[in-house]
Amino acid sequence: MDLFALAVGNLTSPIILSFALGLFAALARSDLSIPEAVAKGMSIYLLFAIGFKGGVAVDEAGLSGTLLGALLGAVVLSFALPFAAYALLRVMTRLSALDAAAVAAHYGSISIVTFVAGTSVLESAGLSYDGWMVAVAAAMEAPAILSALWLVARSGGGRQMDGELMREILLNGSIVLLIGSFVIGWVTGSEGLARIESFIVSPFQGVLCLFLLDMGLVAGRGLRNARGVLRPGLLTFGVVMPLVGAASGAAAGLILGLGTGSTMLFMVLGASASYIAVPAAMRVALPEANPSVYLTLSLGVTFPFNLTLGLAIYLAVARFLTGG
Amino acid sequence: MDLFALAVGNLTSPIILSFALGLFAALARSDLSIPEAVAKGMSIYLLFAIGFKGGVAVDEAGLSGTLLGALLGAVVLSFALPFAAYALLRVMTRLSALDAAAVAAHYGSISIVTFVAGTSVLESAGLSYDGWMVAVAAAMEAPAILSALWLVARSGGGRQMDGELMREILLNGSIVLLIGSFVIGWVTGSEGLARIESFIVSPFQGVLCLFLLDMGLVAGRGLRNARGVLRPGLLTFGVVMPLVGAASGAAAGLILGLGTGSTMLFMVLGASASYIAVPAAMRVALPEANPSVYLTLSLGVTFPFNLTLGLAIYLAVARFLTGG
Amino acid sequence: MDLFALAVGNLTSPIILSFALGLFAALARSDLSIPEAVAKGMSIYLLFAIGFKGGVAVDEAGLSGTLLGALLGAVVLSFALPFAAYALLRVMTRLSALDAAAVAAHYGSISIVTFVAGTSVLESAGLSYDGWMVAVAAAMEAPAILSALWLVARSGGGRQMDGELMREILLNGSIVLLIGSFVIGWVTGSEGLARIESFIVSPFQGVLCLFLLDMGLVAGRGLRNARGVLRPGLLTFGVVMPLVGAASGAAAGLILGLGTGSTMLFMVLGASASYIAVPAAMRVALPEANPSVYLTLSLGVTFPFNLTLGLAIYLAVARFLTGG
Amino acid sequence: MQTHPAKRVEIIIEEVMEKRLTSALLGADVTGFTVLPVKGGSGRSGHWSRAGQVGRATGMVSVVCIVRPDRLDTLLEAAFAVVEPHIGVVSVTDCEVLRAERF
Amino acid sequence: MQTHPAKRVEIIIEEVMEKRLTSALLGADVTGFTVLPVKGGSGRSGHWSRAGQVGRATGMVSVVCIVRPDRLDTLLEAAFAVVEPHIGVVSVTDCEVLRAERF
Amino acid sequence: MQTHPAKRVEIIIEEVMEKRLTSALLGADVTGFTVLPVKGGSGRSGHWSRAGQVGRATGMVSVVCIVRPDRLDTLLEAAFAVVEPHIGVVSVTDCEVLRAERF
Ligand SMILES: Nc1ncnc2c1ncn2[C@@H]1O[C@H](COP(=O)(O)O)[C@@H](O)[C@H]1O
Ligand SMILES: Nc1ncnc2c1ncn2[C@@H]1O[C@H](COP(=O)(O)O)[C@@H](O)[C@H]1O
Ligand SMILES: Nc1ncnc2c1ncn2[C@@H]1O[C@H](COP(=O)(O)O)[C@@H](O)[C@H]1O
Ligand code: NA
Ligand code: NA
Ligand code: NA
Repeated sequence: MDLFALAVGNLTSPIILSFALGLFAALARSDLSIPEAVAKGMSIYLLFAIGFKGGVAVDEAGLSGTLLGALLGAVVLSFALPFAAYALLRVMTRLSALDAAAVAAHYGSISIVTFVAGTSVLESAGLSYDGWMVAVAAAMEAPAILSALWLVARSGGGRQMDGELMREILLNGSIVLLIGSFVIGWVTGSEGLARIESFIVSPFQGVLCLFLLDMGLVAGRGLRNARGVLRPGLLTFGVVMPLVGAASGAAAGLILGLGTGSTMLFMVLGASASYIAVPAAMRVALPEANPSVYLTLSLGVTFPFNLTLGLAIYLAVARFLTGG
Repeated sequence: MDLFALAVGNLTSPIILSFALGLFAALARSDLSIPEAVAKGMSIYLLFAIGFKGGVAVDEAGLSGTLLGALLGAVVLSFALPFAAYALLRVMTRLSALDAAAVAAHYGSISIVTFVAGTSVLESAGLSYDGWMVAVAAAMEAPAILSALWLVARSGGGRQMDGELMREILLNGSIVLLIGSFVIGWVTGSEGLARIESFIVSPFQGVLCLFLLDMGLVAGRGLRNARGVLRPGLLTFGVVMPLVGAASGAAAGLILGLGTGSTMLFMVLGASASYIAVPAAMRVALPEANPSVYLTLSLGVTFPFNLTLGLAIYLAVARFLTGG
Repeated sequence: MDLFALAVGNLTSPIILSFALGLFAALARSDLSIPEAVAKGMSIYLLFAIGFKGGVAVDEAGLSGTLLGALLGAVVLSFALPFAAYALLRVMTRLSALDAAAVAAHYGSISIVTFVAGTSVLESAGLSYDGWMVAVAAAMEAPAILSALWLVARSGGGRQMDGELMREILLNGSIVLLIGSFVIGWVTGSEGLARIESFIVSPFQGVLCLFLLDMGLVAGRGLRNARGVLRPGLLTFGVVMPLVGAASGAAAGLILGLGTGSTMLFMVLGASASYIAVPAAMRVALPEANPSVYLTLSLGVTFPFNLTLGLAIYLAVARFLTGG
Repeated sequence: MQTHPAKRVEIIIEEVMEKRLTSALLGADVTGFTVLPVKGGSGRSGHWSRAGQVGRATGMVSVVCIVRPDRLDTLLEAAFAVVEPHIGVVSVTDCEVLRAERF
Repeated sequence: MQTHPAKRVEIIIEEVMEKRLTSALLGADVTGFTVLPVKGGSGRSGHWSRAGQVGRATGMVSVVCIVRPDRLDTLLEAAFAVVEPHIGVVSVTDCEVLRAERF
Repeated sequence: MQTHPAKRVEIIIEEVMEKRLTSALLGADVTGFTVLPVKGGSGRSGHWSRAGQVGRATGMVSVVCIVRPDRLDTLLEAAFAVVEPHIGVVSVTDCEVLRAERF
């Protein structure tokens, strides 16, 4: 019953409860809302902090040979998962090929907040992870988009990937900030950390609470506006696909011989679905795909599932597999 | 001269001086201004922090039987104070029935920043208070609006209260966030607090300073634009009514047998006037009432009075009455 | 090689690297951006914190007679530097008299972020400085504008300085906030500081990092849009003029007999160029001057130069001159 | 390029009334509109600015709505019912649109 | 519905000039206007964006002003005096308004 | 005052397409335009609001562009090429401008 206790402990953490509060407020049509600029500010803070801390950890622990393998595994996973998602969607739902490909791109990519929540769970459990896992996360952001565009092109639709879009995807703000602060953390090391620790370490969990409050609000508003969209087939997909992704992440972790913490995070990356970078790319590249399908699924179904149950499951499985 | 020393000590706190700086800057027509999004972000932070800490305090101290009584007293007070305010206004000023009712609604409701400043004064004085006073504060936000609408309806004006407006008032952002974070704090207890303490406790006073700087700016701008409105009668009301409200709050505290801290906060709630929730409700329900009257009175007169002199008086009286 | 080590140490601080990251992201046309409201919020925080800490330092150390002399020196310097800048520009570049005067105003005034970065360097080096140097900084903001307008008037152009513009310049937000928080810090002293220390002291360096990230983004965008403007002559001016300003600042420091830290900061003030207050004043008073010249020069050339090399040089020179 | 006549309606209204207005529009089958933020303004009830405001009592928004000419009256009636007791400005301009089938 | 002819004047002007413009309008007895924020733009002096800006030197605002036709010239003269040496765009459109008594 | 006829084009388009649109405009030698932020809206693809959003997938912007009448077609063609497969509304209004030499 370890898993159960963990799930309950996780469910009653301030982080999850803040998300639930936001969800409740939006569904009850409260006018509670967080300004767009503040939400963006918090996301910049979280990306900077998680990247920086990852870099410092690498500076302290040194780079094991595993990093390159992990990056490679991440890219392969991000390329491959959309195919699994696409196949599942075509079987489980009646989405068009175009919509299915657009959704699939989200599941090959990742959600950095889910990753951050995963590191919180690890910390609570007293487990450590490799600092370079943030680089692995960054590496998984973009490849899935290419797979999705390929799937669309194959079925005769979509527009060609132009260089401009490619540049936009690879240099999108989240990737640049995450990698950039990772490098800064690595270069400045623990001395650098000491100077800004009381900014990026101490208040981190609190900012995460308010950010999740906001995500609950946005997800709740999305669910209200998209009631018609969420057929049972899609809902099921939104819960099954993360498990598939997590299983692939676990396989990658085992093959690479990662520790418990990093394996769990690899599962989280596999399981999570993008809700920032990929939707924006889809609006540009596949304008005919229905955004309320992919946004609702990613933010309204898979994100809450991962946050509430998924993380506990992935940790338990990672422990079991790695004997951690 | 205890009261005097307290007033001076209070007047030279960074919080009050920040408010004064904002007031000065606005009256001198400096272009200093805080972006709307940042101001809203700070208010969300303050509500979340004060609610959460209240909930944790309840978890630690347990719920005494007093809470229910206090909630009931709060609702009664919020319903009743608008009648006193309305009567005073009709006697002391030449406001129309409509404007008088709109102003009265503000004084039955509360200002959460004044409450927060009250808790700061208590902390400086080394006094504690019941954590559930934040729930009491939330309970006083809305009832006064109903009294005011009833007063208007009786004199033949106004619009009927529709279900939509009722929902808006009861689920307005401040109430939902305050109650929500109170519940989160209660559920997660001191373990939850430990995780986010360096976000919601340590920087609290500093954020309050910047927030009061902003309130000074907004109040100063309001005073400049509403010079014509503030006749002597209204000005006097803006200082007398808080004393009436504080007296009622003191009575409630004594009847319920509250301690010094909670009695003082009850006085603060009675004395303070809303400047967020009630004005918005008045724009919807009583569009013909003049907003510059009630906004200027609440934010430009009563708020500064409470902040500078009121809090010191209420603390002294609460100490005297409860022997604390 | 002390200077070299210092420069390298400075170059690999999180602060500088954050600026470099922003610069890189903008030049690579990443869509990374910090919302305007958040950037303004951070600048308000930095001004409030630096002013407050300066005031507390004065309360603790007492006011030496030097302050008045330093203020006087600051005003003289701010009046005088534009003439030097104007002469250099007319010799080194082909800017019109109008554009040259507009640029000159920026170099007589100051950049408060450069000042803040200077205090960081001092702290890292374990050196202290007089708290009232923030008042000296404030005193240097405005006089340079008058010199520039006089230069333009002499050459027959420009508009007359009206009272309204004068008021705007003297009461501009940065000056009011800096002086205001300085006074608050002075009045409340170390007792006041204790209450808000974990807001204005601990997270300061971290906020500075994100603010410099933003400045890098803005500077990079400016450089991209103003490629045509930056002729070699102008570029050289952007590096030479800070050295002239720093030399004047050093002279002022020596004449006034300031310590190493304050002398270094006086050099920083002389060397730095305004990018907030003066550009706005120039838009109003000299609308025909080309803003991309002065903005690019100040933010895109001189600011990075000061940040990366300048500060290290000024510290070394200040140490040498004062024997500190 | 081929364009088609349409009407551009701009409704400047209090932020607190935004949801009521858009519900009324949707209720009248006007499903296309765009809401722009407003920074400040001036009118018979004086000058105002959103700078530093936390409450919603003093803000306005601008709702822009492009409709086929024959839908104008329905729109104006729906809007008027909401705006009537409130402050707010309704203006209508003739315009031409691309892709008329969207309106 | 009954509408009345009016003029919609849109003045896109530098943020630093906003207060001067609105004072000039109020001075010319034009008391109704609404100020919209602007995110960015492009003109002869190049491209700009407010993203991440702290200073006010590069921003613009859009001032929308609906007036009775016979007040147009007063308004334009007041506006022109402010805009003249500065960058900025003034455009006038014919429109129809509800509740003419408000203008 | 002396005014000159011109066209006011308003293009409401997805934020993700903003840069592509303005590049197309600049490419067609339309160098003057102003971008306004948008708070929310509604259309055939439903209701949306920017409140609390971090991503850019759901936002729109409004690009206002004032041109000489003879430049209108070039502008519309450039804009249409970008807008065509995307959601977005293009409207054109007749207007009068001061200082025609600027356009
Ligand atoms: N003639 C007008 N043109 C543009 N906006 C106006 C006009 N009159 C009023 N407004 C806007 O509507 C708000 C309320 O107007 P009022 O009810 O006259 O105080 C003002 O603050 C402006 O934002
Ligand atoms: N033709 C135009 N249409 C719309 N806005 C314009 C136009 N021309 C200039 N602007 C705006 O005015 C600003 C300054 O223009 P300019 O003085 O030409 O650089 C630009 O950045 C735009 O925001
Ligand atoms: N008729 C209209 N008038 C004004 N804005 C519109 C109109 N139709 C659509 N929009 C805007 O364009 C967005 C997308 O429209 P749609 O493609 O119909 O969903 C909407 O959310 C609105 O912001
Ligand atoms: Na994934
Ligand atoms: Na009250
Ligand atoms: Na200088």
